[in-house]
Amino acid sequence: MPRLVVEGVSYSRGSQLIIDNLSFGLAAGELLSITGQNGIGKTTLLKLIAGLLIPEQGAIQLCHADNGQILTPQSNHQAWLGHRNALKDTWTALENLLLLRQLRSANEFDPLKALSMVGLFKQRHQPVQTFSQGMKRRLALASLLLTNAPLWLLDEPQNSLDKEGIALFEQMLARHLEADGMALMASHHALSLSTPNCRYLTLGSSS
Amino acid sequence: MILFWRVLKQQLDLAYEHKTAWLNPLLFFALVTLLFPLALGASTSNLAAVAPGLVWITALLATLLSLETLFRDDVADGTLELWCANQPSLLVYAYAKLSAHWLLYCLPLVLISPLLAYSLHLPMVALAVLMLSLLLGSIALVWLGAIGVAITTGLKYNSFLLALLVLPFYVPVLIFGASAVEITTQGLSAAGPLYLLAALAVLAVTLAPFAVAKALKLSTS
Amino acid sequence: MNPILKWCYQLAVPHILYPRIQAWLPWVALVTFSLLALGLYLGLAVAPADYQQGEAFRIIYVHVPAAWLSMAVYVAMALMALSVLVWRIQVAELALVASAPIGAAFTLIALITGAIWGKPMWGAWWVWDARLTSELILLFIYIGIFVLYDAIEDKRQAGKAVSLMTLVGLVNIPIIHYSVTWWNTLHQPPSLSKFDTPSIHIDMLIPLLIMLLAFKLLYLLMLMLRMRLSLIERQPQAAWVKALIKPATTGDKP
Amino acid sequence: MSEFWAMGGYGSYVWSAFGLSALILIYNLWLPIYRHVKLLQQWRNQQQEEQAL
Repeated sequence: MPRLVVEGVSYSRGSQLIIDNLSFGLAAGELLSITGQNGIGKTTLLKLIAGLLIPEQGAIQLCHADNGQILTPQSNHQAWLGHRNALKDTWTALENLLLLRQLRSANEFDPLKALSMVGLFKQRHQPVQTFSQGMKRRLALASLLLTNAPLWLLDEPQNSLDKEGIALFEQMLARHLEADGMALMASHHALSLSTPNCRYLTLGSSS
Repeated sequence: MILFWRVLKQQLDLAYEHKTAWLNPLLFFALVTLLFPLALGASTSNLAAVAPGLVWITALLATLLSLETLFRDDVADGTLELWCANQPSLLVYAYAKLSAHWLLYCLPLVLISPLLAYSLHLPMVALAVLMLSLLLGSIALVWLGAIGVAITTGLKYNSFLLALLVLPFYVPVLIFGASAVEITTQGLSAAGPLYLLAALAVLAVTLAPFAVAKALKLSTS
Repeated sequence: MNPILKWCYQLAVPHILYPRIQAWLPWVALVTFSLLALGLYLGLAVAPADYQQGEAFRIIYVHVPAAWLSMAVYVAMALMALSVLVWRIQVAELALVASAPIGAAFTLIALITGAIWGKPMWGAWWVWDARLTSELILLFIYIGIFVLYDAIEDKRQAGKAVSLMTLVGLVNIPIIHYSVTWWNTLHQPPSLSKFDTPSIHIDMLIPLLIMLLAFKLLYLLMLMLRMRLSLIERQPQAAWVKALIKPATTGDKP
Repeated sequence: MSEFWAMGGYGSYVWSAFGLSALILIYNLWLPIYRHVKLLQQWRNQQQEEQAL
């Protein structure tokens, strides 16, 4: 049962301080939704936790809830979904999915089943360049189904998704949290389902 | 290791999509070689004397030009960010990416170089050594140049900056490569420079990907 | 922690480093210029002329220290680059970027004085001699470093990129130097004498050592001046910088 | 003294070498001092403007 611990993290871009001495924890089964206006540093915070950026001060650790032993390398226990979909346009949906699976600690979930769950089964052999933005986002979300990484780091997961896509995403998220997964999400869409353990962290205010 | 072959296959498939791309360095190489006789006059003695240097400089510039597009597509569609988030595989990605680039862009250069060198009246005896020196040298050029490309991805007008950063490090490769061919034309054995060239290639292949991985992480932040 | 170590750690804190530079500046300047004057006087007026090259050999009193400094500054920059990438010391980043133009200046001096020295010796302003060629390549590496620093907007990221480039350069410089010397022996017409300082008489050596020390202190002086500037330039909103401006009454030192 | 300037016939080389080196070094010493003074003055003027407001 993993637990995320963030202590006293601060990060500045150039001479402008973006994240100032931020500390919080995240237990298994919890969702933390990061809100705040654009450019306040939501993506920067996600990148700090994913290890893409190195904080000036503070520490970020993913460890076991019980004995506190740190899970290394952290990159095997997290799944990053960036602003862009990380898909190769000239490849088909299935080929993209198979490579994305390589990049995270994969589980035995069948890629075709994942595609059908996000409603892309019929287009599995079509090159991604023929997809609409919403379909590309669903394909990127489908890759999250293929990993057993406990920590999900999602940057604007719902953007360019239609109503049905958002419902699909929230189901996926709920199932992940029930399976003792954790998620950190930066987004503007309010979550419709009232997940019991959803906490909000607003950047910009003195949190 | 499977990830290495998978990414290598992926790169080769991707390059297969836009097939003409791998021809560009070859066309550049042939075109520039055409310019030399026009400029230096077609007399055999003139050209033969400088042929080794000319072929090597053209191959070096062709490699440098082909390096620019190394990470551009991955940065654009966000896959690089994914690789950077997964630290151990970033190194594998760097190795695979560079090997694929070398296979696609530099190997054809090496294969076509005897033809162009012959057109510059390079003595026949030196053609084999030319190919060997280009083979080893282009490995060092790609791996060393990749560090400069990784640092300058995402910057504007980075082609000049890339040349400025990387050309000083190309000097040893050029010296050993060109002199290997020149020594053979004088009838001596070119073992010395070729061994040094091979040493440079091995040094570049082992050390450069670490710097490339670090630079990629910096430029995506 | 013993006081010396503590004193050094404080150097990494901007608002302590700035006043410390201000305090030490006049003393370093005094020592540097007096050493420089002594070295020049001994080298130009006192040292005996060289039996072979006559008075022209006195150019070594500026050429050799400059060539030595052009390498020493790069090694110092590599150490700073390590402390930026490994120990993440912010001030080392400023020092690294401040040292690049100084290193380039010393390399330029070495090149110019080498060319001027070559004219009476071989009758040509530029000779593809091994040492001059490696100095020229080193100059391009320095220029590459600060062009790279300007090309990146976010100065924190630029500092890290420049540190990485400096370390990559450090690995390559010995290889470049070896390959250029190897190339020189390959193509050197026998008549060109080896470009080395002639076997040096003790009276000639002392001024050279003094000049070497003076040039090292010059590097320190120039580094302190540039660091002083970039310390406040990079953090205009910092409290200690604001405090610096407020008391306009006391005449502040230049 | 005059033979000191003549430098055994190499005077022009020796003095041009030392002169150019001095030029480069003085420029590198003068530039940061000039900018430092200018920057402090500029900020002080800005501050006076704000206070005068």
